[in-house]
Amino acid sequence: MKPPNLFRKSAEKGLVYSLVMIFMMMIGFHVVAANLMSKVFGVTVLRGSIPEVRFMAFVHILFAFLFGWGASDRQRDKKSRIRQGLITSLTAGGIIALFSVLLNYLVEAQIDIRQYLTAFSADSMRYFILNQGQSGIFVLFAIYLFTGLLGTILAIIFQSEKAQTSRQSLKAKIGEAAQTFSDKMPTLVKKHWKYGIYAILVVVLLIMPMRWGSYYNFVASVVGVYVIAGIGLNIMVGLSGQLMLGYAAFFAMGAYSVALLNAPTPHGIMLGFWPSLLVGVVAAMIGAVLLGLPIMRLRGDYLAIVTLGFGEIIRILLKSDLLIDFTGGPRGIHAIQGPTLFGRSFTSDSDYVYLILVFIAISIFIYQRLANSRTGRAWLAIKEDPIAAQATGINLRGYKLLALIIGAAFAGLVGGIAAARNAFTGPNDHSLMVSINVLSLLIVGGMNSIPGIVLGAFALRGLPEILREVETYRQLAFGILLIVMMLVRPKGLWPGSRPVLEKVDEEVVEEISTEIKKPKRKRTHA
Amino acid sequence: MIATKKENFLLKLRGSGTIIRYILGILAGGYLLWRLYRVFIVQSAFGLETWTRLLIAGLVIGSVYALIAIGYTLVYGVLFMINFAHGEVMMLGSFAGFFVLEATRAMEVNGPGGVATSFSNAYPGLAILLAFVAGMSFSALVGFYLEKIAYRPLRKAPRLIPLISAIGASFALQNAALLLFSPQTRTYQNPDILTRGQGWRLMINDSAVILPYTGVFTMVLSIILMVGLILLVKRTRLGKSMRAVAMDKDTAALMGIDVNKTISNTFIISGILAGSAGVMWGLHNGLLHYFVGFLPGIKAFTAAVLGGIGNIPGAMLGGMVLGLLEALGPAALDISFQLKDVIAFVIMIVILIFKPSGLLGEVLSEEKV
Amino acid sequence: MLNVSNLHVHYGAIHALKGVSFNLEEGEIVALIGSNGAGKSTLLKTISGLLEATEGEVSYQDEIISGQPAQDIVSKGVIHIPEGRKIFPKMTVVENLEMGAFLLRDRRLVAERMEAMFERFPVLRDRKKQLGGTLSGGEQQMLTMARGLMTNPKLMLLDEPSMGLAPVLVEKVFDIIEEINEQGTSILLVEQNAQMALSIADRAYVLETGRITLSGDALDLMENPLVIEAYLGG
Amino acid sequence: MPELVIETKGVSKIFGGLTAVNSVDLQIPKGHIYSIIGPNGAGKTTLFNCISGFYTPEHGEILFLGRKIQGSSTDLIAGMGISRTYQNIRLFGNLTAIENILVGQHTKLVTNWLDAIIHTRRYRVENSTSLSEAKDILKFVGLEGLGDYLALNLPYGMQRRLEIGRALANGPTLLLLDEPTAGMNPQETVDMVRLIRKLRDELGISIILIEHDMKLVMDISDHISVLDYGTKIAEGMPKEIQSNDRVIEAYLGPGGAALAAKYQSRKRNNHA
Amino acid sequence: APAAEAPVDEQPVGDGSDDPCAADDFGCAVIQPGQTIKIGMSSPMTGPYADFGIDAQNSGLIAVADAGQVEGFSFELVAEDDEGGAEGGAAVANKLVADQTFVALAGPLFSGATAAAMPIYEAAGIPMMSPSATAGFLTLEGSRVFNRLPFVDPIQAAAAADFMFNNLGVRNIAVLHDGEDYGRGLATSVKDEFEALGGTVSAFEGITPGEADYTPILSTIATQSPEVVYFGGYNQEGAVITNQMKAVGLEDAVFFGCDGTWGADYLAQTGANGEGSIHANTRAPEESDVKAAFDAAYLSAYGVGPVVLSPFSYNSYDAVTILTNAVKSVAFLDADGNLNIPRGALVSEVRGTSGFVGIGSYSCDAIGECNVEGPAFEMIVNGEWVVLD
Ligand SMILES: Nc1ncnc2c1ncn2[C@@H]1O[C@H](COP(=O)(O)OP(=O)(O)OP(=O)(O)O)[C@@H](O)[C@H]1O
Ligand SMILES: Nc1ncnc2c1ncn2[C@@H]1O[C@H](COP(=O)(O)OP(=O)(O)OP(=O)(O)O)[C@@H](O)[C@H]1O
Ligand SMILES: [Mg+2]
Ligand SMILES: [Mg+2]
Repeated sequence: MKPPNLFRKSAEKGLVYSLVMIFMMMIGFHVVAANLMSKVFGVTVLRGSIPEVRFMAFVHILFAFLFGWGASDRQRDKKSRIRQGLITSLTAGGIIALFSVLLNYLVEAQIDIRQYLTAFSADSMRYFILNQGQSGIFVLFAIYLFTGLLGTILAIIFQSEKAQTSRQSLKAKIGEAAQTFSDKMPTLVKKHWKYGIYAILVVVLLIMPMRWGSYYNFVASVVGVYVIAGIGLNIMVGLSGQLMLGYAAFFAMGAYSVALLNAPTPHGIMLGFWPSLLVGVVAAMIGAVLLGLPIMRLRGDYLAIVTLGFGEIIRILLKSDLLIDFTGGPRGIHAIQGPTLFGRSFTSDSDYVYLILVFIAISIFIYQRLANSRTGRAWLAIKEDPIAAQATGINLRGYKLLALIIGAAFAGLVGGIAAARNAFTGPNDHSLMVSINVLSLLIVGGMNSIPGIVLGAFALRGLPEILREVETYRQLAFGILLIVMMLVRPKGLWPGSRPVLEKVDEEVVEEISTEIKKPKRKRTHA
Repeated sequence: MIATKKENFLLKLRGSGTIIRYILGILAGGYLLWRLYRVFIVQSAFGLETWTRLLIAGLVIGSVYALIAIGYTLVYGVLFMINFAHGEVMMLGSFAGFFVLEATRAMEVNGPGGVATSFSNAYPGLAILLAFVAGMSFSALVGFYLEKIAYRPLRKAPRLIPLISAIGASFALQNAALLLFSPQTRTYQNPDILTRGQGWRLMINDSAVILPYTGVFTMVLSIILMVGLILLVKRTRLGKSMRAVAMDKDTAALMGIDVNKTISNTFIISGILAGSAGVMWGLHNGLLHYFVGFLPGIKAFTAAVLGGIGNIPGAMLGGMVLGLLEALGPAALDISFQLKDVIAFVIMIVILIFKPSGLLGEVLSEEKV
Repeated sequence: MLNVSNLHVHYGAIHALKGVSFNLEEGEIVALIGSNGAGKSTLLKTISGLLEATEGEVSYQDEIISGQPAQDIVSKGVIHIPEGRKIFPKMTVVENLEMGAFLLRDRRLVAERMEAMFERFPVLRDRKKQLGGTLSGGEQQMLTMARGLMTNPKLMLLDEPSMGLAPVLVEKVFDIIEEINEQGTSILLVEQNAQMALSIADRAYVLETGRITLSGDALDLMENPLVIEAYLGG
Repeated sequence: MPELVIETKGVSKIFGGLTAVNSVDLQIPKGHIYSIIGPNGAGKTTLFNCISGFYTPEHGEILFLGRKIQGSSTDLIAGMGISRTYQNIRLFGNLTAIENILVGQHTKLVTNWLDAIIHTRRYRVENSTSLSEAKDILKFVGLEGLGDYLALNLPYGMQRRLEIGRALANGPTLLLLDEPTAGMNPQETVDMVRLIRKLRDELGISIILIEHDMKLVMDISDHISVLDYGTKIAEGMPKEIQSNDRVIEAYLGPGGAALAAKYQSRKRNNHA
Repeated sequence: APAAEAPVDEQPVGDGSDDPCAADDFGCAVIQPGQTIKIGMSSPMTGPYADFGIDAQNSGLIAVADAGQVEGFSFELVAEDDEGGAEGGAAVANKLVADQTFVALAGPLFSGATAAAMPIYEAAGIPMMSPSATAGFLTLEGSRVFNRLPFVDPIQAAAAADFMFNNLGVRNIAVLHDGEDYGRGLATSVKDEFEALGGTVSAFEGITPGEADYTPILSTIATQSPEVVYFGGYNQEGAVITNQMKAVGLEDAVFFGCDGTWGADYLAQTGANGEGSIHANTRAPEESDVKAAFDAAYLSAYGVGPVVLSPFSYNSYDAVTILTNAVKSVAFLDADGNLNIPRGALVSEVRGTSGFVGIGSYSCDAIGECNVEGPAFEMIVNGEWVVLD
């Protein structure tokens, strides 16, 4: 509670905040932010042109407000919170003002440093200081100071105990309402509400692909492909604990099997989609055996790097001169024929969405049955403690290999489907980034959890699509979001939980131990 | 009552891993010998001058890989996490060095003899030193804040979590550099005494083999840095505390070790090495853009694992081996250069199959239960 | 010397300590007994700075130490010997002992102390170069004890020092505890072997599900029927 | 001579220069509780590791029901019917208690992944029997009602019991217990003794026990062997061991009550 | 090789029938007042090839600004990131075609994305004009909508081989490529053509793109003493190779690049090492006003000149301009004041481009190849590009 400490911390905060703002300007993001802001106000701006100045002012105000809001610690008393807000806003505003002075100087002296820092065009710099020159700097400083303070004050009011309790009581009321609602529900419905939700979900999934247009269908099928891939990788990583960084290799085996067997070039075999898909799955499984057998002794990160190497080897070979006549080289294979089912060929995008949905359902089915079986538990035991697992009689190599093979089969499957859907596959579709994306979706979503994997696939593949709004900034935003997601939910968006198998009277448990953490209730065992 | 059970056929593959390992090993070894025999005895495709050139290239690449690999190994050794963003740390250091050299190049001074030249040519040593200082300190700074923001809050989380955070950081840093500095490819402006491509000329088989100044500079400097690092880790309390923190953070704290500071220092040191590697790489090859960190990052990570991750001399050896493999492998085995990474990875896999914890990694013999 | 007041500690949703208060005077041996999961180790970890209290304060020599990082507390002479043989598994015995003396910069002193430890635990001398992780359970236990004694602590927090030790060694460990106490080290002792603990301690506290339920003179507690029934196998 | 469950003939295990187990001969009869005691570092755990397949002894033979087992991997040995617990608990922490037991049943079960996917008849049968057996075991080790807790969230004493439960799950012939009561208070120790007896009496399992708690060992054992520096220095009934001078000197010392009295009297003197 | 025989038969636009929209295969795009006419762009704007995409966007924005208005409606460039791959190409295509004010696409830049996206644009009736996708097959499968500006591999390769063999008079060359679609295709054709002329290709090797040190491979090539090192790929690797050739015994060999290596960036990166190297470029009207204006606009808008980020700045500008021109010639106002753009007519209009003169000059043939003239070769002399004949 010593004042110098408070001062330094707040000043540091102000510094960090101002650096965030300055960084935004340095990458030119303030224009995009103002652009988005103008969209909020219903004004559209032509791409590549600069929105009205007032929107930039709004951006400054918004950020200043947020900075002020975050400036103070909840624990402290009002007076020191205000002081914190003041100091933070002062430092942030001061540094931003200083930076603006620099910008103004650059503009007036017509110094062009875009050679080094691309975003520093005169327009963009002037825009940051609200097109006002010198006076704009004072306005800016005032914005940061006063809006910042406002933010602090509002934060104090909003986070006060009174507000807190009123919010809590609101929550309680909602909870009550939900309770009465569920009380009033007939027991039968209550018991099976889960299935009701599933049913609604299924109906929605069945109808939507016909309604929401090709773009969303496309995104949905990409996400769907990643869901299946995620389930497969989860068997390797989430269940059996083998860190795999070369998953794309199995993906490639499926894709190339379908491509080579079912495209006019380079071989023109035209075996048909379904048989070639089967070949793809089998090829991926064989690949897993060949990779798996020799490396079963490796652990953790050694396994990771070997699998990474394996993935790269496959990718490089696919595009190399060595195999070019066989694989089509860097150019890839195009005009891959899609499936026909009951004499009807798959043409529209919704067809593929349905196809993928069917396979997702099958994958989930297989996954669930495996995960809760003797095999699944043996995998988990290996992941937890391989030595103890072996000593309980589990054949380490066999089970690890089995996990690789089954996981690879899933990869081969989706690889083949994706190739047919895109009607194209090439070596760059199977790069390291694909492996990393699948791994990331697993961890972002939550391992060993189907809803987690679905959410993760949305986050990893859907999010970048949504982020198209912020154009070139999307990968930056995506990277930052990835970090933030991990910091906020380190167990994943929807982490898996263990099934409830014993099912005993709650009260007995309470009696035996009140101190132990209870597991989340999940599905019951059949 | 001895149980006999029917198991799935896949689960019966007990022991066959070892057999396959050896079959693979013998095949690989045989192939290698046959290739070497063809290249050196039968065809003798290249003269000594070519081998020398390849060797020089391999050593330079290897020493840069080694420097970056140490960063991976240090961080791994302490936190058991793969700092996926390490390549980007190097890239940013390279940019810092680049800007310093640009500035010194643009600055006009009265050089010796009163002739107006650029600062970087008048005081080349100083200019290079400044570039290194800038590169090292910027990378150190990035490493320090990276740990503080993206990894520290995750210290208690399962190991894969910080890995994903690191992947996010890698994306973010790469794209931040792209947006700040544009995707343009930059060229390092060396002071004239270190002009790229210039070097000592050795005459071998009547042809001039150039021993480039930048290459020698890179090798010498990285050896100095590595020796310094080993001394630092072996001789100082920092090294001790790093080992202790690696094994058990709580117990280390009970010994009076500042765990946070130790980890921060680890990131700072690995940043310094990455930054120096970035500047060296820039001086030697000239090439710089937002993506230059990615490939060396992956390679150095490979090198670190090859040497035995967590082991500093291992990282150096791994880096050198990988560099030499890349340079000499295709020529020695008479395989297309396009497949040099395939060769490197295959040999790495073969090595790991026989030494599952890397070249110098600890041999995990009978584990205490 | 050590004053703990109204300490609350949570592991996520688990409320492990629920308002623990006690004190320890200079030169005392205070025993802390309680069944499994009562929160004894949690209490020691909170005092030594490994865990953060959600409420309450720990003060040591009139200075509030709760909230300070562990390494700062150690440097004040508070040494915590944790339960469960927390040696550094990939360091040799000698290196482990050196780690115990991390805060000592005088090499000669370190060598001296190490010699003294080898005198006390001759087994460790035989195992000098062996990796900590490969020691037997009891040897590891001795090593943690020896490592903690390297710095000559003012206050020692001992968590189940006799666990897994052969009977002869149990005697030895308790002799050592007595000895260092006589040399001026105050001791907070957690033991499952309540009989021994109460025999050696001046005062004792009984901890049950995160609360102190009994306290008093150690010998008096030994006669207490509740203690006899629950902790002395009566 | 009763049927032997384990017979070791001159078993030695050497680490570098150190002979941790030195030519040890043991004959362990079926249905006994057989204790191995000895000073710290005597080689008790190492001997366990040899029997359960973690280590391959350099010399000697280990016979399980007359069959040579040294050199086999741990999973095969587990499959033959030898289960164990560890000195430092090694549960599968992120699995629930009952899942730990189900994993323990591994060698007893036969269904494979294909059965699991198609839910064959034998899978359904096996699944329900194994689950109910697991519940029985939970009850047996006194963890009824805690089956759905993650193992790592259980307190220490319960983890010990769960570990025994896991070891029991595959219906072993022989159970190796390494300091099962370490870190337990006297009350809990009494419970553990009861449990161990029950194992032998109700399930007919042979047990080898390592312990430092002499009261318990003397109480429970049918037969005791004493190791020191890797060699067997004594063996016999509890009574014989208790009075063996060599054992007293090397291992036992004055004993708990006497020790306590020693400190108490010293303390009284100091106060006086 | 694609033949450029049959000229496109002019399809009548608008006149003849009362309602051109009803007559059109794909109907009309109807732009309401206040909306813009969207020209799409599909290129990698993040990841290792971001420089290509960003450069194309930069150039496209200038082209759109230069295009002015049609009947009071302005153009808007919608540049989307396709990451250079098939997945991204298809994503962008799906996203773009969902917007009915989107009428034409300048792109995709890369062949992989193009192959995957083509069917989607085909179905929606969106004319494509790629500034840089060179894979041969793209135009060989009867696409109505796909056109491109770069010369296809076989034409450039034949010209390059001929130039080396006959103009430079060399007989022993080494051919390198970056292992990617474009570079490898080109290099293979050069090898075939040069050997067909009777020359020797003493080395044919792929490199790993994105690396900074190619001395090992250059050292081994040096043992063959080639007179020319031909490289199929992009300027980044090209520049590194040029710089490193000097130190490994290839100092006498000439670096011979392609249109992928041509550009200002190569000059900046190679400096003295680049002197005497030869590259292919579009046969362009020299130093036209259009080019000068574009150069100036680019420099002032982005602080660096064109063809620094990628060699395709000029092509991108021309591609967009061709598309906006075509829109201008088919668009008409309807009774409600909306701008109607008959999509089918636009497709034919773009395919029918002939005698276009922008920064380069282009005429499209029946399959959509718009640059059949073949390249000019330029040599660096004193840091300047000099056209050779
Ligand atoms: N890391 C942890 N996460 C969650 N709960 C924990 C953790 N550590 C301890 N607990 C819980 O806190 C409570 C107190 O544990 P603590 O280890 O302090 O007990 P103890 O008295 O030392 O027991 P023991 O005699 O078994 O060592 C127990 O219920 C335990 O389950
Ligand atoms: N992997 C190993 N490498 C080297 N020495 C070892 C190893 N494992 C055990 N030892 C040594 O072998 C001896 C016997 O160890 P063991 O663990 O069997 O003792 P123990 O009888 O179980 O003792 P405790 O009662 O203390 O657990 C010890 O001195 C130990 O240091
Ligand atoms: Mg405890
Ligand atoms: Mg032991």
